[in-house]
Amino acid sequence: MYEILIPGLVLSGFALVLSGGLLYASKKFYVYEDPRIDAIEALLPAANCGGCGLAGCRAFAEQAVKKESLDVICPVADAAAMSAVAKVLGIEASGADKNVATLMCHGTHENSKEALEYAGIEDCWAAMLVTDSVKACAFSCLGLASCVRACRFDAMKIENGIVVIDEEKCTGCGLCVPACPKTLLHMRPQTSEVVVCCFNTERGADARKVCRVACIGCMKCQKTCAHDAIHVNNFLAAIDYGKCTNCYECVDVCPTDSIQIKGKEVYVASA
Amino acid sequence: MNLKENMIRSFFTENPVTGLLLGLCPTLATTTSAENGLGMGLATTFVLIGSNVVISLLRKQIPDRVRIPAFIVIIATFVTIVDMGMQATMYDLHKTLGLFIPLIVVNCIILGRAEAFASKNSIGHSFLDGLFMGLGFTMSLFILGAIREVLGSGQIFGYALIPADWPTILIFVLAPGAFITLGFMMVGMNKISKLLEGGN
Amino acid sequence: MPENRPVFVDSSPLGRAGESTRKIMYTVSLTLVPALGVSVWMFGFEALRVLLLAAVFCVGIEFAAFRFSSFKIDSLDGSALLTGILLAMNLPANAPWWLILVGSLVAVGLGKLVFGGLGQNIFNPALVARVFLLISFPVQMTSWLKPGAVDGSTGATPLGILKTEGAGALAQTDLLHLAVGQMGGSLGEVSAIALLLGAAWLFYKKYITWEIPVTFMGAVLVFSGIFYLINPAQYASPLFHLFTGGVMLGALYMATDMVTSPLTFKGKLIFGIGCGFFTALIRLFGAYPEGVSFAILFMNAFVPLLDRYFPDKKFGVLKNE
Amino acid sequence: MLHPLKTFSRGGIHPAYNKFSADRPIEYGTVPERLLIAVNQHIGRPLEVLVKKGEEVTRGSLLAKSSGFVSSNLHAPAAGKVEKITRFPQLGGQIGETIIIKTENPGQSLKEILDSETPQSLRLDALEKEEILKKINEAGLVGMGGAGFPTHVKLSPPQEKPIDHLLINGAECEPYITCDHRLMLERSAELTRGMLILQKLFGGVPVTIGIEDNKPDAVKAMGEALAGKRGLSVAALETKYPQGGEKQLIKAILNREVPSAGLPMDVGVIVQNVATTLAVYEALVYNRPLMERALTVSGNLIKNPGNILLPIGTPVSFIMNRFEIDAARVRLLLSGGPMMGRASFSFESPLTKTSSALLFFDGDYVHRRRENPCIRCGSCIDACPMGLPVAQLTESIKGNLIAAHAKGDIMDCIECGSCTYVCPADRRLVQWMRVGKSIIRREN
Repeated sequence: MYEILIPGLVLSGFALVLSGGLLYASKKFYVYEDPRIDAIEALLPAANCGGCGLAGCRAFAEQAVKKESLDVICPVADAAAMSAVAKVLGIEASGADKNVATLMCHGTHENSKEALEYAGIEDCWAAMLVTDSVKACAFSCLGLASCVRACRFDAMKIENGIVVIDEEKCTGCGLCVPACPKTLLHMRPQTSEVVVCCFNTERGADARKVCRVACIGCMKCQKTCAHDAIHVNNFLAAIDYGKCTNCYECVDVCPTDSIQIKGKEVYVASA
Repeated sequence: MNLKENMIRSFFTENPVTGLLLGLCPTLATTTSAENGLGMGLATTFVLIGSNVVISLLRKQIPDRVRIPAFIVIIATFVTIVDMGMQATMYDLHKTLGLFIPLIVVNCIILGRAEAFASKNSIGHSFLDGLFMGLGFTMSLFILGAIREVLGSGQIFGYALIPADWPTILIFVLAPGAFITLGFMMVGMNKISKLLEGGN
Repeated sequence: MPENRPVFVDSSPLGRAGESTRKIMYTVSLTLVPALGVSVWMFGFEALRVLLLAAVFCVGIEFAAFRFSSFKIDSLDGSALLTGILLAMNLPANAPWWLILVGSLVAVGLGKLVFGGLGQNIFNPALVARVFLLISFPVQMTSWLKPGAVDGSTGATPLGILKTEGAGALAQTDLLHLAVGQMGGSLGEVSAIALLLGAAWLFYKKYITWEIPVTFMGAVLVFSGIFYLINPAQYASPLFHLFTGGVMLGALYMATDMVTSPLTFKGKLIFGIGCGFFTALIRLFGAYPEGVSFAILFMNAFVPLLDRYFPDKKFGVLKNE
Repeated sequence: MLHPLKTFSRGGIHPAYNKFSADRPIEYGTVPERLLIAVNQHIGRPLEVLVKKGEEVTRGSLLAKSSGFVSSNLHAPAAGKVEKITRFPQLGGQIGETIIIKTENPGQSLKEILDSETPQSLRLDALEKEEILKKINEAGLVGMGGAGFPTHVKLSPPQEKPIDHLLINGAECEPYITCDHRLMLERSAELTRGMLILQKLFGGVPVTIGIEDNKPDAVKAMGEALAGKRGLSVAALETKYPQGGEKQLIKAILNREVPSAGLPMDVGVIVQNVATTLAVYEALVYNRPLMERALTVSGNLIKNPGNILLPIGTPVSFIMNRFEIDAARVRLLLSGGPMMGRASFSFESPLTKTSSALLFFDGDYVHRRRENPCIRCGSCIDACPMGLPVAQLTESIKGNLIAAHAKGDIMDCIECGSCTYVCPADRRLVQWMRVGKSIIRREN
């Protein structure tokens, strides 16, 4: 009986003394921490595997809060968990004001023929070092996937020569925007469905020559719009997403189909 | 989380050995035969279930800041029970596993599940988590041990599979063999996990 | 714009020197022919059988791996053939077929493909296989055919004799015989002269540079020489160490393997010295009679570090900076 | 030669030189129907266009004005009328603002024009330093070897960087190109005077012209022309690419190493191209802005390769007519040499101040093999004249993991292309280095 009683008592005594020490330490060394760190840590897999390159899940959460961004992602957690983390950070505005990346080009292989035989490195920036104009249109999406590699959420892919964005997966982080050497990507509110899919500022005839769906600056959309939401500058239409009401009038009048409706359903139908 | 998903997770995608790479010390050291692997796995399973249940039971009482010492005390208790129990009932196996039984105390997988699961979930769920994680661990150790035993000594559970004068691949009962086999097991498990995820 | 356009765009330079991976691999393979010839002369048909089996197995395994997986790499770039030949050179002439098959699987599969194929492997594939086999099948890997023996009788290598019976038993061995290749051993270990002959062509083609072979052999000579000077009765002479076992093969063909050797000048020197030092260490004090393969594999592991911490001098960077 | 030829210490390659046009004298070209003058032909601040559509211009009138110190004027090479100002494909593959001039006297020979211009007497000892620089600036001179850096900027080093040696770059190490070779042969006297002007600019420092020894006639001609001129000398260099790289040339002739991330002026040296030196002479003696340049027309498609003097802004198609090149067979048009030149995608692209050669190739020359795995053979590192660990650097660029300490190394790359040239695995090493440089520039 004593065999178990004595270690028990000794341990209890230790527990009392040491817990006093812990109590003292917790008061003395108390540091305020952003509550979001705990919130994020709770969302992480708690495997503390170090796969992100940081010392465990806590360190990951701390860095994410400190930088207010997700430039490192957890390779273990799934996309849902990561977007939950993004939500805690306030990077991804949920629901109505969610921004999504949008490509201002529809120069697919059929629309803008590839004029040159580019045999260089598969990277948009590398191609830009060689020539401004791999496709017939010098403004077109090159389809060499620099933005796809910049996307941390697997929301982009190259299809038929241009990048296609999965707006469900897109968290609106904006990392892809500076990755495009042609500055063809911008962020738009997901609720705003009408997009000018062109970036060609050449004169209408020249633009039409190089791409079937180029904006030719015909002004029809500007005249049609009842909400003053679309303007043509430099032979290129631009939509003010603040004013656009998704009435689709401009989409109907556009002679080259360069104004398109974006959103998942429409894309699947046209693909 | 339903039972089936939980099982798939513990056995394949988040298998302690091949998915999370936790508890590699006993994994590599004790799997020279199928029997050793099985014994080690089951001992760990028992500790895992016990500690998961108790920690889940006390999760509201244990203050967050001192949870680690508390967990360790609970885990150490169960390890001592297993150690004594095995010594009493399976003396031979206990002798071959040796130091690795007491070392279960510091096995990452146990503290890992306590931290990641039991301290946040109900008793029932924690019990199942402990059970499945433990069985996943056991499965990995058993497969690893079996492969190494077959290739390295031409036996399974001590029964000879090939004639005695045939050569066996000695390296598999040595430490490098454990790493090589584990590597290939991870390839296989990842493939299965991918298939299962795709199937869902 | 006119119809005709220069449609090809790429960044310069547009020309190429005309080297290719394939050319390098086949050239290295060809330079091994003299050494193989000596082996066939010594061990007869058995040597040819080992060589053919190893080459066919290695190429076949790599071909199959590419055929049935998503790897998109040229399976006939010659690297598998070279691995096969080097593996054969590391096997005894009486190696059974299944030993060669296991060795090929380990060399190509474990030594190369699991790392991601050509260029990604850390360790020399042929040596990985040799060490794997040596540890797994010590009996089969250390029964050597006697040179010139038609009856298939086996004997020990000079190094084996040295390990078991001491330096005194070597009194009658003639260095010239060792250099030509009249001794027991694996296919590629026998003839130092034939190996040097083949390597001369590689030096000429600049596929290998002097740093690693010279420092490797130099280190073996120096370290075994120190002990020979201390006690010639117990330790064999440095030249004996140089001409026996795998030092020549290792220094000229294994340690200089492009993929698994350092890229920088200082890195190569340290790599070579390390290989030589560990070879001598294992031979003199280790449990195994031969240490070349262990030494090279050991140093292989340091290659990334050597490359990183002993970079070449850059243009415009002063020494004291 | 008794003593070994001078060269740089490490790296370098020996490509096939293919200097087919080495024995062809420089022809005088004619004025084409239209001149397409790219507005920005230099490195530095963009120019301010002075002319409008429909405006009449004469030879030498200012088309665009420099907008800052690091910038360079642009002049009309022939009289005519501005047809339009538009975006147009350039020889470098880029699309840029271009002034299109419909010329007054198409077909007029350049020889006729140049002969009509009379030299003014120039007394070297009476010239002021500022006056020389001002004239060079006004003439719109840029480095004509390919970089296009404004010459007056290069010739105005800051006070704390004293210059004690001038080098004239006559190495011409790029395959195919022979225009500088011909200039050194045919105009060695004028080149010598150009060198004297530059020497005067820096208070009589020694001036050395470095020439690769695959041009023995040029070495001889320059040696004769420079004989008796104090401080002027010729250095024969080993034929090795990239001997004409600024840093390599300095190392070869003076055995000085330009520090990493530094400029030649950090070791007290300024390097000028042969053509630029001649342009300096013309700017001072003829008051002539940079309006025409000599270039080599060659390639594997051309039956009679040659060297020709043409007004800047001449479209490629005009040259193709003159050299009877079948447009249908041309797959690759290179501006500059095959090692560092740039591919262009339009036959209408115009010559610029920096176009030292136009090379026409068919499909056979085009290299299309894909990248194979690196076998760590180290050829790239051995070939790199800058001693960079090319294989590792490109891997880190590919993985988008450029370590902080590697950035300096990547920026030190001179883009000579030796690494790609020697790579047995067909890896596009220098191309990746360029990508890495662009990434680093973007980050800064």
